[in-house]
Amino acid sequence: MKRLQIAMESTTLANGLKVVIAPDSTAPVVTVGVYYKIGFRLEPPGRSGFAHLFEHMMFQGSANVPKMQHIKLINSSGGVLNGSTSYDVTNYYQAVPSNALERVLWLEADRMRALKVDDENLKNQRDVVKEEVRVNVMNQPYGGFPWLDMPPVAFRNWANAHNFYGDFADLDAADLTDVQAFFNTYYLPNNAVLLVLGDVKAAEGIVLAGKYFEGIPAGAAPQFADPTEPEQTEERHGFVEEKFGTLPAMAVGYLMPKRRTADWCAMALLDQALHGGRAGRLYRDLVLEKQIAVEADGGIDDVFGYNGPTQMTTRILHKPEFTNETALAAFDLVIREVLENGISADELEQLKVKWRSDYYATLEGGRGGYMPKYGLMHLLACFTLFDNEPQLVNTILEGFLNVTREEIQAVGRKYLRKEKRAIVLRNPVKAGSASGAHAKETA
Amino acid sequence: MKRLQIAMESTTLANGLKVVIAPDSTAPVVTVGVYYKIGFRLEPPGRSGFAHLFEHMMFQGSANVPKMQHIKLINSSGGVLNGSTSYDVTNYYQAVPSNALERVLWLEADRMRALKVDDENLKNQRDVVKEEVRVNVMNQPYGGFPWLDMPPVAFRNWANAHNFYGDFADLDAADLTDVQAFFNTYYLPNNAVLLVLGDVKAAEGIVLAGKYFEGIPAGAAPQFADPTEPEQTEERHGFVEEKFGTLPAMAVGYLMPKRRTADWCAMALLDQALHGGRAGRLYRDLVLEKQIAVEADGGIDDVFGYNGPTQMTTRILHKPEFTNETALAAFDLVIREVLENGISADELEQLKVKWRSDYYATLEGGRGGYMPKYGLMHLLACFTLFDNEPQLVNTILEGFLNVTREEIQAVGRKYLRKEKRAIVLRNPVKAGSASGAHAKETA
Amino acid sequence: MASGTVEMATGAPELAAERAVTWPKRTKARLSNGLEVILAESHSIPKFHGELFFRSGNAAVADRTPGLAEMTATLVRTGTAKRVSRQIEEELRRLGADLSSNAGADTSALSFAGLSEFAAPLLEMVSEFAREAAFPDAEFERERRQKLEEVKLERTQPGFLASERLRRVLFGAHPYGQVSPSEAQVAAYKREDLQAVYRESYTPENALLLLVGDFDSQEMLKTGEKIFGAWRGKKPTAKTFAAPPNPRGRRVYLVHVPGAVQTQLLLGCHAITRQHPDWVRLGLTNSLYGGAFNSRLVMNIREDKGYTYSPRSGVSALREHGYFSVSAAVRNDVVAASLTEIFYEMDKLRSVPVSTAELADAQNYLSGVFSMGLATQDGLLSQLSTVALNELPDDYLETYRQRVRALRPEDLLATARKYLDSANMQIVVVGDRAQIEQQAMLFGEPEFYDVLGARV
Amino acid sequence: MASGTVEMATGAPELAAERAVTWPKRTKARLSNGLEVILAESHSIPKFHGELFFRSGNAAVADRTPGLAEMTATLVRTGTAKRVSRQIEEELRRLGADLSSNAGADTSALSFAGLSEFAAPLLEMVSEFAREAAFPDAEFERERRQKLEEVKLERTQPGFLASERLRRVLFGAHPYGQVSPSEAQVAAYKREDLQAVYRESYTPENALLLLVGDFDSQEMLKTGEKIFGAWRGKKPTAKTFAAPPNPRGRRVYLVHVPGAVQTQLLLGCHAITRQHPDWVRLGLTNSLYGGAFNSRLVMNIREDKGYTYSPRSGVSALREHGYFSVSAAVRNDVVAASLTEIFYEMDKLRSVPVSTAELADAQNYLSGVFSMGLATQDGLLSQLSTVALNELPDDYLETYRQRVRALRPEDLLATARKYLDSANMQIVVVGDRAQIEQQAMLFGEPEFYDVLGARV
Repeated sequence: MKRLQIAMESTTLANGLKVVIAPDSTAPVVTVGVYYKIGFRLEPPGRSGFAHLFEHMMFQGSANVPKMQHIKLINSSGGVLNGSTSYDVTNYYQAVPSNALERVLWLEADRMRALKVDDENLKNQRDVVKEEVRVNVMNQPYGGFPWLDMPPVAFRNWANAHNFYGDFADLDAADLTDVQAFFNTYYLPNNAVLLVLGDVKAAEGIVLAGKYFEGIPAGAAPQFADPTEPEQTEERHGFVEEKFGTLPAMAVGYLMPKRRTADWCAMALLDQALHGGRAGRLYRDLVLEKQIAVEADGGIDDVFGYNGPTQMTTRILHKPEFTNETALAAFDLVIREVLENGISADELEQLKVKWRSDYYATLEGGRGGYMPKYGLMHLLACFTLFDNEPQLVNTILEGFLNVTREEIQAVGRKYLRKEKRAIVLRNPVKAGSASGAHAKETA
Repeated sequence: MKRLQIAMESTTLANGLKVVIAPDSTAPVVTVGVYYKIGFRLEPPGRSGFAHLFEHMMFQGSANVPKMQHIKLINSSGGVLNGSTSYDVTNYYQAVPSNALERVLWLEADRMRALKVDDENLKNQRDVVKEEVRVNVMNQPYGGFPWLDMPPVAFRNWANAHNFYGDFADLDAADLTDVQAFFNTYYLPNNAVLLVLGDVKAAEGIVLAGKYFEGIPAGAAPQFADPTEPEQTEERHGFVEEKFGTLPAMAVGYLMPKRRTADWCAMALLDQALHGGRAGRLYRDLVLEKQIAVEADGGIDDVFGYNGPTQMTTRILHKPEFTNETALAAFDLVIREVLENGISADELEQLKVKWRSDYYATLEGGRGGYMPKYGLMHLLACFTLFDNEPQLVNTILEGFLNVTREEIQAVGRKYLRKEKRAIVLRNPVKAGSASGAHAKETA
Repeated sequence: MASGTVEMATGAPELAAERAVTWPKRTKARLSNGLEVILAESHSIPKFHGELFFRSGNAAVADRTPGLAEMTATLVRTGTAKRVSRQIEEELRRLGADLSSNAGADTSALSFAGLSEFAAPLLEMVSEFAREAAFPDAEFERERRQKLEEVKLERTQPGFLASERLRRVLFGAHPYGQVSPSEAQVAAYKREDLQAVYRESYTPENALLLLVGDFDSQEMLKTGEKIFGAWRGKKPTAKTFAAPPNPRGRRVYLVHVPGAVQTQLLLGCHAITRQHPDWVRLGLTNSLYGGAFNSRLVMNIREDKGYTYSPRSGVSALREHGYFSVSAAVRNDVVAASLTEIFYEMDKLRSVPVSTAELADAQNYLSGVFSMGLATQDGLLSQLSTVALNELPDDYLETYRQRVRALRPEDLLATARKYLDSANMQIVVVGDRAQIEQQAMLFGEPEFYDVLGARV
Repeated sequence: MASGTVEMATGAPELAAERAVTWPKRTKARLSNGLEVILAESHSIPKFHGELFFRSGNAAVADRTPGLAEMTATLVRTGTAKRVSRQIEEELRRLGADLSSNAGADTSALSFAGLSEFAAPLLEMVSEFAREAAFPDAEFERERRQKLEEVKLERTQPGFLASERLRRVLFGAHPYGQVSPSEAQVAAYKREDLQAVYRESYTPENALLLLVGDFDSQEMLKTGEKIFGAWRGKKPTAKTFAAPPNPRGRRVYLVHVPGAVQTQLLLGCHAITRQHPDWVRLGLTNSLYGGAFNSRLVMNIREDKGYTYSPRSGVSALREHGYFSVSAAVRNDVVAASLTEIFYEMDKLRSVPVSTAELADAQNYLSGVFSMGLATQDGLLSQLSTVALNELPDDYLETYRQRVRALRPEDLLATARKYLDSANMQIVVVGDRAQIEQQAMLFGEPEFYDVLGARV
């Protein structure tokens, strides 16, 4: 069995900025990322969607980089860039020909040091974000399902339960004071990690990181709100109207163990047993064999990168001739089968090979090939920010490959329980019924 | 005989800025002008066209008024504006509803205090000026004839003889240093007059002038180059090619007496005898009677506003079946008739009535009615800058109304002499001949 | 990409309270012979300005030959039953007067100004031109030859060539379609034809006398009755014309001027007459588009890009039809660039409602310059003649500002969509074909013309 | 009016010297049975990626029914002579492999990736799908029903509705004109038809095997010969199709989606195939226009105006034809405003040569992202397949950057004029008719469609 070993070097600058360099000269391309340990889970109350809106603002100008120039400088270097917001981190990244490395570091440092944005930028990006929400959620069949529909049903703590894309009223209420305060609180070198991957020498990367970033002053360590959920003791239910699609949809989410606990690796493999493509039990049973569902997918979102209450979520679109109850009963049967009989040694072996293969793919690429080493960057960032241990990228696989059949059955029985799950139904609007789709819990 | 009396008040601020207020509440409109005593006659050598280009720059931004905002603030007040460059003065003016008076004064003061322009503005206005030259001169039949064609033939001092619109090479050579130097040298309160005419109280006008302008520091009195011409002792000739028109054209210019000398009033009336419309002798003879010419017009340009060597110029477009010589001979006959026989008492009386009538029209309007009191503004400005005597506007008419037949004949004999004139022929390009029209003197 | 921010001036004083605009009272009367008279007093200078209009111009007699009314007007002041040309010109000078006579498409007019003290004798002369023009043979012959030179000369002017072509494109065989006679047409003018036009058109029932200036209206009315009262004549029969074409789709008409160092652009489409209820809103829309120095088009292609010195848009209203047009004389290498911006600014006005701030600025502008007509006698005369000739309501001047200010962004959006007809603009391009043909073709199927107006 | 100035960043480090871009050597071979094989080594991870292409897609069998090749590809992995569906899926998982099978207009393909250590068994499975697919009755029936739901579902997606309409408008009755089968067409699919397509198209002479990854090429070539060598089959006869329409003039096609809270814009016109000599310059022109984040369109309607999140332009090359298109999902009230800017940016690129600085930026961008294909196995696979399927020159990858950098502003001006066919763009607008009809009509004569694709 050939094993991939990622070369890397890491350090922490005097201002607390963590730095990870992962050299690889295969191609004259370097990927640079900065991760901040703040995601939409912890955005300010009354400011739903703010973390994501703020992410947009990070492209709108900094001390020496006027609006539009960050994008221009990266594109005109032959590179691509983007940023994204998730539950617990926000990242900014670019892949460029390696001769642009210093330029990229300078750009990232400039905006880590100071934003320079105005009301017009804010209004503009608020408009852009609204169109983003419309194109991805409000004007799409099953838009935002279930990732936006599930949290308000599943969770009780606002941190986990609110609309992460943002209510439009909350987006409109955000002002420059909020932007500056958010920046001052979370966008600190001591709350971030810089990653440089690809065509760079390790020592050179460390030196350049110091050159561009060490002058940025540290700030007070951010106080993070507690995202802990109260103990869930009953199955929760939500209903959402589907405005465009014609198939009934259903999502079932089970609360996950904490990341890097003993149960975590086993749950990840069990997730693959259930959701692993056409060989996964749910697709095989609901789509291929019983032919109740048209789609059945899902799983644990970002298994290495979450840092708070999270679910493993199954998403099912089923044929209209079956009721939600029939679909759910079929789903329950699949779950019960695992809990009762566990999985075979052969199945476990398959899962481990596939897991390893997928892990390698993640390390090489990610984000559809236009952003080399995105996956490696993400793992290194999460292992650094949450575990202070970037080397985990080379060792963490072992834990998954050592999972036993017994452990899988045990975590199944422990976590896949009705009182630990939430179900959201998203059924097509009937003719004549009022529109206006919002997730509400009824029980 | 009803006589028009212009009410006015004038003062000089501590910084040397002269101020003239001419109140008239007929309409709720106020005309505000600022005249600087610098025209294209005295623009820097090697910078032909600079005074006019500079005039454009005065709309391109000042300390508190970014590019485009002067125009916007005037138009959006309900007003109109413009500026113009002539031989000896450059003016900036606006007519606005009188409720915008303070705004206009603030704008004029801001740009008198400090220009704020950049290379891009300069390049932009250079392009605009080139199109102005093309639309008015290079792409028009008889464009710039004779006002641009005559000076290089008639004069020997570069101040009077150069291309006032500017050679394109000279325009291209002008840089921001030139702009700033020109501004510093000539655009001083002690080299300017502020005029406020129309719906304003005299006392209020004086107070507001002080409020907005007295803080602008005076500068060293500009040293003006000497525009004196060497004595002209022979008829001068020039030839220019006409690229588009099909009629031969001819201009004849005679050197004028100095302004406000004894001969000046008589020459002005003689000019009217010759060029006064369809009743003028040249039109009547050449166009109506002999029918040699299609157009015959001209005269003294800006009789109240010149301050250096100037001509009375006749412009003739004649039918192709007549030679230049025939046309010139007919012209000479008209001149000889005046010199030999003078003008009748009846003709002189007509000229004086018409002069008075025209003078009133000038005081009321000018510039085609969209700019009330432009004419009055111009006279007050010139009488202030050149004579330090704005009240002349109410008294100067007398001098013209007192001219005698004898004086007219005498000035004719003194000034309308071949050795004091210059002739420019602008004949259509013959088929096959090279293009490229430039005035050149041959004798 | 230009950033969307516009720098604003800092510290400019706010506007003070507006002073009321009071238009002078007009005295309207009809003389015993049917002549309509409108008087307004303005005592700013001891002069007066006047116009005697006839409601027939070149269009009314275009079925005979183009430009006939204009030629008639030219001759009217060259000789009367009482005076020859030289006497006329000297007499006018003796009265301190200016006088011109001319004809447009819809009207013929005698325009004059003079000293108040000589008002009566000047009006006498005007009356003489209106009633007793003699059309002397020699004068006719000279003016005909003069006109021949003029129609040759105008073909060397890019502006003329552009408007000649646009009018032909928009109005075709309608009399409005030919702005000037050809040489052959001028050569064929006959004195008798002018006299016939004069007899038909120069009648009190067909006329309107407008006087503005330093006089007492009641006295002036009496003087008018005395001078014009005995004049007699019927209104000529009205002509009707077939509707002009309404060209669909953009087309390019390139008038080739060899050696032109600049290109004259003129774009146009059909619009409305002054009487149309949309007139005011179209005026405001136009002033936002390209009708003011501060307008979008001027700020764009002059102040921002330096393509041209003199871009402008306007609405031309003739009696029966109107058209919207955009003009600019541009550098040869930015013909396509300029057209792109011209259409862009049009499309933007058709797509995005103006901000209330920009609207207020434009409203201020339009009502401000409108009121400037108060300040001079000829400005006032021009306003009064617009109202009278277009038969606008009596309170037109008094209510204009209010109607301008009542307009909302959505009114302008609708107006731009209706009249700034981007997709159907006819594009006239006058310049050196070799330098501009490729650029012009980007905007529509081209037709080519020479300076004589012939398609090549 | 936006001022023409753009603020620049101050102090950004200059680019260092470029590192050479070295594309890996490719091993090209033809197996004894005619199968073309292209291999390239890439040792970044212990995996490999591959595609087995067949040079026949839905177009080749569109005369039978739309989507037939796609349905055939779907069935190919559901059962073979040796294995049923469940065995197949488990076996793939056992090899750590991903595999998909699908068909576009011009090709059918099996795409796969797996661990290098299991390369041979994965290729065995690929070979089994290519040679021994069994088309089990039950699987066919399920997939047919599944497809029925899918074609219903896609009609609720604005993006699908837009591209369906544009393709119909640009290609009419040509097979490229229908992007997806109707419900009735799916309902009428027959297992025998799929088998016929399989027999004709899935042959070694019609195929191309591409492999990129962590292997030794010579060893892999031997493995390939061993696994695929005995496979036999002829190239199917080529089909020809009548030329598609080339619509002239702008027209608007409004697909009414009741209640849509956003409007999907999609504009397009005919362009070129990958083989056309203008391909590179059109690519560069497109990246300046709307093909990059830093492009003019994105900077304009996203970063400057905030009309949209995701504007984009692109050139889509099919085997026989290509088209240029622009898309953006915009706020309902800025449909007209967005179209105005879309056309303006197009017209500007057609009118004004780009500056050398902007050109250099775009050249850097295009050559930079092109070279990024080096960094991952699937990126490299994608570049190689583009070259091979389009029969581009062998040195295409190596010379691409040089060809991009050789282009001059005048090349881009000419290219924009030729292909960014502003006057003939077809405009598809998908949204709520009541909210957008007036705006859309400003840009052309409208036709209306419902979500089923029927004209209403």
